[in-house]
Amino acid sequence: MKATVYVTIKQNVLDPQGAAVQGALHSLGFTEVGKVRIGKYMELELDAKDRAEAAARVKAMCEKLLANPVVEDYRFELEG
Amino acid sequence: MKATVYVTIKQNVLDPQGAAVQGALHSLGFTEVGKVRIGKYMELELDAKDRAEAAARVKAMCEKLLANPVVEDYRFELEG
Amino acid sequence: MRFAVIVFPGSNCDIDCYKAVRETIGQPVDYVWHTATDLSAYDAIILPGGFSYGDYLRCGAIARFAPVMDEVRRAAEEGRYVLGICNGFQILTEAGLLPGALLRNRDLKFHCHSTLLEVVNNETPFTREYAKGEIIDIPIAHGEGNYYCDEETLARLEANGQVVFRYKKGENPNGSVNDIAGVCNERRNVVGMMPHPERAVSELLGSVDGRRMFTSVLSAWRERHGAAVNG
Amino acid sequence: MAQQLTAKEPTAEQIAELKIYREFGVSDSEYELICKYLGRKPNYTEIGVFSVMWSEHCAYKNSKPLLKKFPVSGPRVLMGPGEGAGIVDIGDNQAVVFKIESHNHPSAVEPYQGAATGVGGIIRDIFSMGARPIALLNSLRFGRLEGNPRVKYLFENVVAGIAGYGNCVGIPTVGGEVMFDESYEGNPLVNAMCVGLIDHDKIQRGVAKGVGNPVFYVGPATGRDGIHGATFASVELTGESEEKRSAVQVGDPFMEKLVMEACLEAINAGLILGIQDMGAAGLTCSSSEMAAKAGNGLELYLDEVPQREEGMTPYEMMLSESQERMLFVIDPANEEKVRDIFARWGVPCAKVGRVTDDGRLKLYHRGEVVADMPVKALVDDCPVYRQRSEEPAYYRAFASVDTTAFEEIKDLTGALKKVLASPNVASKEWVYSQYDYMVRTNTVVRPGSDAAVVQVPGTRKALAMTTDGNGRYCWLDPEIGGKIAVAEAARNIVCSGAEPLAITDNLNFGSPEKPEVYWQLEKATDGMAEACRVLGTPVIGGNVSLYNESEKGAIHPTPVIGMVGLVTDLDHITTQEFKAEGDVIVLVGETYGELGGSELQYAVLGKTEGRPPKIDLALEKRVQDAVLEAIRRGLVASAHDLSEGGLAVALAESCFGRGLGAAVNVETSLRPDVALFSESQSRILLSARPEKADALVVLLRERGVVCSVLGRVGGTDLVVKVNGREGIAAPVEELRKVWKEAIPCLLKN
Ligand SMILES: Nc1ncnc2c1ncn2[C@@H]1O[C@H](COP(=O)(O)OP(=O)(O)O)[C@@H](O)[C@H]1O
Ligand SMILES: [Mg+2]
Repeated sequence: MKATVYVTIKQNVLDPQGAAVQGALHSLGFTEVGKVRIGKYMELELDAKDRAEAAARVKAMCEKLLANPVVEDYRFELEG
Repeated sequence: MKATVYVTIKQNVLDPQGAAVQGALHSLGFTEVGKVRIGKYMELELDAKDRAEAAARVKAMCEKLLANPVVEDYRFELEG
Repeated sequence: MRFAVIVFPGSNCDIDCYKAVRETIGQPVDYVWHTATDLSAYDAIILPGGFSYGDYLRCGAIARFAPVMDEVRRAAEEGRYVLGICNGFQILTEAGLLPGALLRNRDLKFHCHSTLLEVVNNETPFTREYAKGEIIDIPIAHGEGNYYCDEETLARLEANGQVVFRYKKGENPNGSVNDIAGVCNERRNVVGMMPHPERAVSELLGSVDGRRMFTSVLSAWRERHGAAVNG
Repeated sequence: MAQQLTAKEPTAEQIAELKIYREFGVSDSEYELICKYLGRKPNYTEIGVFSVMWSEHCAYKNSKPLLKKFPVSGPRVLMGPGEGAGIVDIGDNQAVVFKIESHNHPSAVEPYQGAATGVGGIIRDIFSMGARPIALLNSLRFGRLEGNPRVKYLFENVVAGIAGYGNCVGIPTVGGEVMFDESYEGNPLVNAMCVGLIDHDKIQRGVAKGVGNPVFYVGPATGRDGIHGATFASVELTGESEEKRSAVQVGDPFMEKLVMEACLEAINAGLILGIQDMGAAGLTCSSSEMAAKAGNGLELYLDEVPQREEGMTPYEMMLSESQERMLFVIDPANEEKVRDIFARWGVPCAKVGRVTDDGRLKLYHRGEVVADMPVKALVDDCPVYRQRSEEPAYYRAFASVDTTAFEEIKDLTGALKKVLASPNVASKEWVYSQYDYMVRTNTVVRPGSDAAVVQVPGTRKALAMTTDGNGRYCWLDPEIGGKIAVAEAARNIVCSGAEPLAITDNLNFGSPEKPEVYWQLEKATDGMAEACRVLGTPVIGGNVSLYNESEKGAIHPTPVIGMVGLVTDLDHITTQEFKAEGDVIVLVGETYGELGGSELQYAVLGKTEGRPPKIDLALEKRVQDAVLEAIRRGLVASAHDLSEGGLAVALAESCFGRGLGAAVNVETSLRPDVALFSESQSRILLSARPEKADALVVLLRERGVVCSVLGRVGGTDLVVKVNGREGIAAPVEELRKVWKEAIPCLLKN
């Protein structure tokens, strides 16, 4: 099975990286770009059979390690 | 319009972050986790009407700035 | 011989490079702002360490688009000397002036300490006063110094003698391929390295092994411009 | 007064009736006072502003009477407490500026960002004085590392946050300390210190000078982050704190670097009349303090405040603690020039207000006055509390403990290894190798010695700096602990070849509303004040962090001392490691059977009890003066103060630097284990070239200081005999390995 995890910075938390990329895109002439938010994207190969159980495990991984709940949100998809 | 860009480290490039996360997951008891690859996930708000044109522009952004072709691959989606 | 130290927003070793040039070889040196569009007055250009644009997105990814970079490219093409140290090295790879890329350190941590380097190629303008195979003591301070290039490129670099410095065997601090610490272009006038020679220019700082990078380039320049030239 | 803008905000009447002010930490009697100063009931914005200005963090309402005890002046002090940072003269029209600040509670919730923004805040305190920051230090406390994943997580991320911020701004982090003890579990301490250099004529103050002058805001836009951080710092951490996550701010060190360079450029061009950073309580604190110091008023036009989010209310804008922002006042004639400088650095800059003469802080929003408060009431009129003080029972009980009454430890080499492997004593290289301690190429003594030394560019002078504080000693006896903290800092400074100048301090304590905690505060500050007086190191600034509590109770009382000393000539710089074979090893000071609060007690016997080592400050001063004189006369090859782990550890650490061994014999009437691990104060381990050893001993004795020749540097083993009988014997490399690998090893498992 494969899990794809998306970790994004919470809406009202400052994203300096996103701001810097937005600035760079503007100065390159991509002035149509508004807000940019940068997060993480992870692909995990899983040795699992049961989908529901895998989902519970991945959720636990996100909460324990993959996302920092103080400043980040996460969501994930399971495949295969 | 909104563009979502995914930037991942190329398959044959060693990904130190992915390896570290895999190790950490294992030591937390998530031993079912195989390979982990970590990339970036970016959300760009776009002030654009024409979808095809927007796609061309985002492609250009990726090639110029958002991804480093030496070590990274990218793909993106448009929405709205 | 005239030196330029390029200042990007977020550069923080600019002063150190400036001081090192003044103190080791006493040549004229200017800070040049990232928006400059003319570097024709300079014989050597140093891209200093630091965190240009916060190193956001990727190290050097945003800085490579600074207006001054067109001029750095031109200088490189004209055979003038370009040295990128740490963040400067990262910028040169992002700009395509040097091959490869710099990934996060293998253990994902920033490392600041002395390292021992092997001088692999002493036939660049920046290394001609070192002996081939000499071990020198130059500090590092980086979080993303893990040099990577694909196998083909690596083979070419090794075959062409483009590997300038290697971390001493067994002491690779960041996981770089073939222990690479610094590389040059084919023409050898552009050198990039993660270690900081400008931090190893006096006994007080703990090492003088970086001085010869600066004396080397001065002697290279003098040779090229005829021994009569003073500057 | 204009009515509130959003339906969600309660009215002034509701605030009164429902006692909503209590949620802001404002007591009933304080609320009454606020109504009196306003002549009416405060609205939501006003109660918010008052609550942060009257929090412990901003108003020192519980600690003011204690701080009054500190000596704050001296011949070299150019500016004492009260401004962003204190300033001390170092000659040649130059001065050193320094300050320490805590970020304990934010770091407990979000260690990386909490620590990072702590560093950012202290840097702004320094450059807002007009000084160029030249070095950073920190002082950290965590729970026990062993088998505690949360502690490891906090430790790793705090260190990464400090590194991430300081490295990016490009200010070397040159020193600090880290200690681990159960009492900090759940409430770690993260204190950051910054040191800067300034020319006398460039000193800035945070004053809103000149009625009619414009007030400028620089830095990134204000967001909803960190609202109520100051209040958050003034309450106990509870399980709920995890939920108070809106109080967490994210740092942008890149922006800080730009703001710093732009501000310093504007200051050096003489364009700024008064400047202050927006730290705790953001716009509220900076605007009202600047107005108060000038005896003026201030108007703010909140619509002009750069905003990161839509629909922000006056309350949110005033209380936001978004980072990297500064407030300053200029002469209107210079507006163009100032705007140019900030534009060149790419830093947003907005005119947000005006200096007035009515002594009021008035806020305008969407064409209406939304708050109108007397500045003096905000800044100066917060009530001050003298809390009830009570000697704790544990303290009384410990009076009868004999700290040497334990079964004799025969395996002294084994005990040394245990102590060296204790994370309190073990090498902190894992920590400081993540800090760029070399950037700007002035760091002449790197982390790893008693104090770091940073050269003053272009001169033969240098500054030595250190942070010190031992919570165990302070818990056992806060008065003695307070003295020792100052004395140890000074000893570290002297050992590096510098003359102690002054201190900044961070009082990290539990809740002052607990009588035993208040007693600790009183006693610790008594001890610190006396030590500062005797050692001639005035307190030029500091910070108070109270309410450091977790479910398990208060932390150990932990005053942290940040001290800076002056090296008058680079030749005096001295480090702790033995330098050469054959050098003579001399111990300065006397050893008693004092193991209360020692590392041996903690790491080997597994307890902390009794009384800490005693300290005679006059003797301490004599020892320090004599050793500094010896160093300046060129008689000393290495100097290392004895602290945690006593003589045994000091000897081992002195061997580690160059891998040189030593053979010594200790003559003592104490039991060998007690003699080697006692933590008696006022002791320093010196080594000297053989031809200088006699002169060294003569000088020390002439100065009335006891010393004994212990042996010689040499070989590859550390061999310590006690009264001629073998005590410790081990290869230096073996000991070094234990010491060096302890922390990385603990983190791995
Ligand atoms: N948090 C830290 N940051 C930087 N350096 C540190 C830190 N903790 C310890 N160090 C360095 O490690 C060395 C040893 O620290 P410590 O054992 O506390 O020394 P001492 O007991 O002499 O004060 C010092 O040079 C100190 O500056
Ligand atoms: Mg010490």
